Amino acid sequence: MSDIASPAPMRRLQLDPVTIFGLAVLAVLVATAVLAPWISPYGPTDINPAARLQPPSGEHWLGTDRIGRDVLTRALHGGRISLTVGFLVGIAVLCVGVVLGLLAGSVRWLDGLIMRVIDGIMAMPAVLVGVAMVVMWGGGLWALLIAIGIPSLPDTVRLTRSLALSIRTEPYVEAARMGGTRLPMLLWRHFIPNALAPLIVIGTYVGANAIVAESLLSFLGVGMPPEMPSWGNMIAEGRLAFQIAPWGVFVPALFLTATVLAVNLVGDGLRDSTDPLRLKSD
Amino acid sequence: MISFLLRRALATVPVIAIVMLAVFLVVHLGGSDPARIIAGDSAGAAEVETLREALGLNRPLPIQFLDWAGNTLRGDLGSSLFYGTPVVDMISVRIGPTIALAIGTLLFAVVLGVPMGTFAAVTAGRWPDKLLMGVASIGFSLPIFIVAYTLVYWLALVPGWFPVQGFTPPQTDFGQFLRGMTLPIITLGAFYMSLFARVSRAAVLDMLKEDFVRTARAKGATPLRVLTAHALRCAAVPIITIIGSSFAGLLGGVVVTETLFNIPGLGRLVTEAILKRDFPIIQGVILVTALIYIFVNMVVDMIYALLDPRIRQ
Amino acid sequence: MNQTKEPAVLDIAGLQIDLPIGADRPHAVANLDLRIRRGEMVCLVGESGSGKSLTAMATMGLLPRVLQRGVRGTISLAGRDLLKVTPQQRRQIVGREVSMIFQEPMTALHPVVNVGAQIEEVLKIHRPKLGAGERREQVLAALQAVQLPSPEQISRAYPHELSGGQRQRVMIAMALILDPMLLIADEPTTALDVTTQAEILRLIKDLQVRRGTGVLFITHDIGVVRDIADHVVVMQHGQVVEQGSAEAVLGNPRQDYTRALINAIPELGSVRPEPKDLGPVLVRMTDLRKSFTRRKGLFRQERFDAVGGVDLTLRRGEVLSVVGESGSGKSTLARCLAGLTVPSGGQIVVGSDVSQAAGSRRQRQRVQMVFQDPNRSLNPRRKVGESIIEGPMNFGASRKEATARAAELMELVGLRPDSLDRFPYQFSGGQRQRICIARALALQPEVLIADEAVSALDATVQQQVVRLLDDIRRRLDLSILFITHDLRVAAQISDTIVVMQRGRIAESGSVAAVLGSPQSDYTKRLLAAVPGQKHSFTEIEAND
Amino acid sequence: MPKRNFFAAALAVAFLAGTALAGPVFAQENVLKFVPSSDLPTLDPSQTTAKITGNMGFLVFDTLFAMDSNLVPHPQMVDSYTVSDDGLVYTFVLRDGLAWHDGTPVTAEDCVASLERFFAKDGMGGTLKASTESLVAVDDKTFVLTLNAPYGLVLDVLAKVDQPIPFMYPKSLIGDDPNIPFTVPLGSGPYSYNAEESKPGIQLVFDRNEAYVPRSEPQDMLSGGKVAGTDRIVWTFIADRQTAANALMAGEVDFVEGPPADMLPILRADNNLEVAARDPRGELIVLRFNSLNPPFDNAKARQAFAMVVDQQSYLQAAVAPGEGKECRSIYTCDSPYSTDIGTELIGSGDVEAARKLVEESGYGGEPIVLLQPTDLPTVNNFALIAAQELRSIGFNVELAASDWASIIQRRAKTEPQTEGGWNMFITTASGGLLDTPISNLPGKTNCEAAWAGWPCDDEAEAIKARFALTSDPAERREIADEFQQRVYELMTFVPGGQYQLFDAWNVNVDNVVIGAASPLYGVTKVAQ
Repeated sequence: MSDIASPAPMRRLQLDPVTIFGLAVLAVLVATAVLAPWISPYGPTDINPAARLQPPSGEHWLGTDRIGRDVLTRALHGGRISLTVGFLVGIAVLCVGVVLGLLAGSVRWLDGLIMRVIDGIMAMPAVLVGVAMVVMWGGGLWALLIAIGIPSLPDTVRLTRSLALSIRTEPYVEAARMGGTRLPMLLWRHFIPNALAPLIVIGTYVGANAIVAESLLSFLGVGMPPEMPSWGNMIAEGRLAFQIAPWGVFVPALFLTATVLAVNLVGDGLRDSTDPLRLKSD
Repeated sequence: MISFLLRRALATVPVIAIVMLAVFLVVHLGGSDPARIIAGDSAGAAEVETLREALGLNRPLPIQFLDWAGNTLRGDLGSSLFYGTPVVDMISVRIGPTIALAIGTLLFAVVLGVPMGTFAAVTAGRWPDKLLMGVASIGFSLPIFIVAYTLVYWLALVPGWFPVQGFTPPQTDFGQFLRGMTLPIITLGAFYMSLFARVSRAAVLDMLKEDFVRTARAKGATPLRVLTAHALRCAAVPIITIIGSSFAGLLGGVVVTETLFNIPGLGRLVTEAILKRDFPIIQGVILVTALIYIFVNMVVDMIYALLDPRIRQ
Repeated sequence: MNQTKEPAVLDIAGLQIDLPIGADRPHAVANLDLRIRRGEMVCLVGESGSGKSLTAMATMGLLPRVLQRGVRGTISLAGRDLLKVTPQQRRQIVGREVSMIFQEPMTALHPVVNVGAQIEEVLKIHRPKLGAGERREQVLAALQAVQLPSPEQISRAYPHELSGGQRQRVMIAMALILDPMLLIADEPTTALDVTTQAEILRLIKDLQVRRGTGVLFITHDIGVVRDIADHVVVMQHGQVVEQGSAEAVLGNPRQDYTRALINAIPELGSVRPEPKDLGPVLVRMTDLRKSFTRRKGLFRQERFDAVGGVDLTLRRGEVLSVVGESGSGKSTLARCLAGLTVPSGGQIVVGSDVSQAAGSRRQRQRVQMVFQDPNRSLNPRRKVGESIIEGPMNFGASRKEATARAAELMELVGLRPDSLDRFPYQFSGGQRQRICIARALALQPEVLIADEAVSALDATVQQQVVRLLDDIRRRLDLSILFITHDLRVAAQISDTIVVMQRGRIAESGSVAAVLGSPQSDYTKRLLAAVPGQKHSFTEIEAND
Repeated sequence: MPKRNFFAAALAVAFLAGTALAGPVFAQENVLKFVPSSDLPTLDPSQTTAKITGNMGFLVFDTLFAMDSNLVPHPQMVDSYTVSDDGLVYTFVLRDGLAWHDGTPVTAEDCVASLERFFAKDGMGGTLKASTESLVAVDDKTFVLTLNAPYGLVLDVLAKVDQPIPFMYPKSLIGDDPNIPFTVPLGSGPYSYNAEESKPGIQLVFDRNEAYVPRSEPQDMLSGGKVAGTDRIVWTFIADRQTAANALMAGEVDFVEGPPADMLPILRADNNLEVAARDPRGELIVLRFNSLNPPFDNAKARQAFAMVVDQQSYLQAAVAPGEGKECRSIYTCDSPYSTDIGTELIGSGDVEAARKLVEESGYGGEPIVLLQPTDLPTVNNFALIAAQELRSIGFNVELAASDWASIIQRRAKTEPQTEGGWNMFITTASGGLLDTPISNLPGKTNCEAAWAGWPCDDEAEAIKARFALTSDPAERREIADEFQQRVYELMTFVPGGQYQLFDAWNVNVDNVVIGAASPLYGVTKVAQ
């Protein structure tokens, strides 16, 4: 029995400076991505073979790439793609993962099936299967999102399932069951609000991973359509001229690193301040 | 204990079946046609058709699957459509460098990451913790190719300390093997080191809050003893878990490293096979990788059972 | 006992422990003076948050880092100030000259090391020159000393293979193996069943007397104090409110707080005077069974009967207590009635309507439940009002009706109606339990199940909630199924007591009958084990 | 603790097991480490048009005749041959000392079987086959080719330098079905394939064939004596071109075929390296229409695009400034038939006129699919430029990006673009695929039998037929001009300029052949 007064369970979100820094970086990145069409000096797909591989200059602040496109412009537009990929995959994986996790956690005969499939997904090397899917299935945005999203499913499904199993035995859920609340409402009123914090945290990690995975697949030549200025595409193309035009690689890499770092920092901060592990107590 | 192991082994059967089906579907559902690629740029439709028939690609899919699955169970993964070589032989040639890279990376990451995380946990909230976790956060977020380029340029190409590419088998020249593996291992290991550091920190921090750690301190144990004999002993379970599950990521994640450093491993084999639609290789490598993962995680479970008497029951 | 001549083993003077800024009060402990002499048992008693555990932790040097900085005063162990020694010196003292046992022996023992090795570790730390064989002998001797059967076997066992009582004995063996001059026991019996508690208390008392160890015994249970204390220190909100010899404090308390603590735990003798007129039978359980299976070996499964054939009736307006130790099946029984668990066999009929199967929605409304842990009984993310009106709205009430009813209920349970707009964390444990009662009542049930509903509360609060339940029963003509492990609480409220043991009813009858003239051995043992009845320790005092 | 030892031991075992299976052990002296530009699609040269397999073939296999640097055929395996006066009967006698790498002698039977296989798999072989009455072995060393009509190019075909090349295989290796590839190349050439140490996709190892008897004449491109320059040639496949270039600069390999164009300035600046184009004929950028599907089924739409093609843009995207050259001929510029006839429209730059033509073609703004290969960085850039040019004259372009293998598959589809078909793709073609009206791949207009894009035009086919029948150089020249004129009226493709593919090698490597074919067997390496 602890003598220290137990802290309130609904502490206000107290974020440490590192998390706030991460949020600020993310905010800047989102803002530049949203405003890219208006603030960037050139069009993201405007080619100019005569002005290829130019070093940073007054005309091209961060230089040009192998076909004369403005690196700064493309990096800014790249944010639109990478952040969208991260966000879409994060949301999609969260939705599908939560549904599967809830099914596994509440329907006994489905549990075995779903968890074996999840084990199977975990066993398969994500990058290789991702490349195979995109190439074999003819590429395209959807194949890419699926290839990135599926390997992220297991973590979400497992987390949701374990949360469902633990929340299910919480007295307040049993009280609601005794009060005649049916399963859908039970999930909506009691499960979702209490599992939301850890789920959002895992969602940020899924999103960060998706951004990295997109760049990896693009690097391997099977990512976004190459005309699109995703950071992965920029790095993949820039590496061909890495030693004479390193800006073509380092600029998108810097954006990519900053984004992933910021998302991870925010995720860490949220995790520490909501502490999913201590869901049961308080 | 034996019953625990048997149960654990039996549980992998449905997983393997699911993996086999999934691999086959990924490869065949896209409607790719390796025959056309083998035939070359200016081949005509008739030539492609005869080739397709010769390769057995015009049979119905379920038949092809049963055929493949049956042969696989007998240990025959078929032959490469392009090289004609048995896939098993190709994998056995390629698996060495990949395993060497994966194990080297794990060793590197564990040897650096776990102490890093433990030290951060012990100094939680103070500057060593913040410094180490800052390094880990960056290592966690850096794209692998940036690490590779930077290392190759500044440690290999310019000063010539390390070879820029290639793989020397250890039995040929162990020193050269180590020199050649250093950069790839650091490249791939930076991420895993950060991951293990983060997981170790969290695990040790959790364990330091446990009652039995307080008991140890009440016995008058030194902080080092509290940390090693008590906290780490229990934190080992989550740490080993993440090491085990990292293995799948590693076997897949070696692709980029293998490509950049020209290491003839499984990752490169399969990406090249994908670009050529060499179905048997793709199926074989992904299946073998999954089997290794399943096996490693079985071993991990056995280590749990050794570490934790509660699981043995 | 000659108190003045014995030198002080522990002398705490002017101890103050600051709380971090932002806590509900500036000091966790303030101005604490406390002396323990050789061979003296000092009980530090107080409710949760009184600062008693922190005092122990400060003595052991186990305070969290944030609190360690704000410690002032002196804590002298045989003349040495423990707050001034270096960490190395402290490590030589703790475990050897002062040692400690904790509340929850399961978590306090290392889960993956066998207990022999854990005891041995004390020797390795403090007697490094001892050979392995000698260490082994001493460990076995220590296990023998705490009256564990077959010490050889126990020493090789892991904590999870032992019972709660055995684990606590292992902890005691570990604490006493080097014969420390001071033993600190922090609620060592709270997590144990009542019969085990009695055995452990007897063991500690016995060892203390025999070895002349000074003991600082921390507890919230005045009954335990009554059983073992030589000297009593009462704490409230970090301050000592009263201290003195056991006879003086317990026999003639000077402070209201002390009195309240003592009065909160009734003597078992004070059972309800007259039985009431009871209504018709409302609940009838016939041959109720619930078994669980667990995997054993590769394909074998083992069946285990949690409830093995129970017949029971509950009348309108009756309060029926089901008592028993952990694992007796009392909670499973309650959950079957509540419809939270599907029975494996037998029948439960609520009211006269046999067609309503147990667990049906309709029946659920007639049977409601209050749970044990007030912290987990309310959804932390919803306002308490929402939690209360959820049930009625499920059964068709409009939000407005339900809210009006909720406001009435809040008054009924002694809370302000405007509390409905608050979140659970804004309430104390006792208040939350009142809210849970209001939530249960919102569905206008006929049967209320209270599953250990007061065991997590402090004694004074416990008493208030029990009174509230009794009051509500009277006003609403409810039947209450009261599940508890504490005979003293059962005695306060019940009309009828059912004693359960290993899934079966050992004895049942009116309170007066069961408590006054118990028939079964098990009931007798339970009664004997209830702390606070001096007679159970007479033999030891005779030895003294 | 035993548990820890167990774990360590398990790791060690896994490590050793993993590494023991890997890699070759080869001697350090006089080994040429060669990095080819890509992996080989197959080790059977008869199965593919891939040039790289042909290069491998030059090491392991021998040919009956071989071209010198002026593309004049000379006997190679053949010791002597006679042609009957009517030009219909060719009698070939093999020279002495020819033996397969397994030691068995090369027989006339083997050569007949090899030629049959070649006839079945090669286009030019096919035309020769069509003129062939019989092909029979007379004795171990002699075989006779009897034609049913005069054919001017018999020796040129037998000395063909572009794939599929008529290499000689042992009859036992190739079997009866020309479509079944062999997997272990066993030839009679100056180097033998080391199946033991070769690992598909990783490296190919070729050992000097000690038993090989070179001709006495000096080497002139493919003709003359084939003298092995080094003890061993190791082809190492490095998928990442940047890594390959780095390896060359670090001295880890001797010779890199096709390093990334962007790295040429750095490689040139390195005093230890030599950078040159081994095949001076160069590559022509081919912008190819699908003549079946709208809008490019209409010549006006094709011509409109030709008007806005700016060759400079393509060249800048492919190579460093000044390295490529504009070339509007359907034959490689520098090759004998190269001409400017009929090229007025190409790159005229008249956007207005082009827009008007698009309008006249009846194009209604539907999306057109341009195939974009993501794994070929240079062609990838060409696609971007073409897209921009197409858009500038009002085409609604959809870039369909995928790896090259996928493009080859999609390219075979004749369906409309809305059903998985396509409208345009870009590739590069070199010498042999272009040099004459007969070999010219994008100029084929025989409908379904034509190259992907399937243009249909009897007139062009007729012109080509006349070319095959004459052997008079002046007349051929004239017909070649006429052919180009017709092809550009049809505009079956647009040339995007011509550039060279560079190779880079260490200065200690010598005797690198510059020419239409660049065999590696004569390359020597000075030990440093």
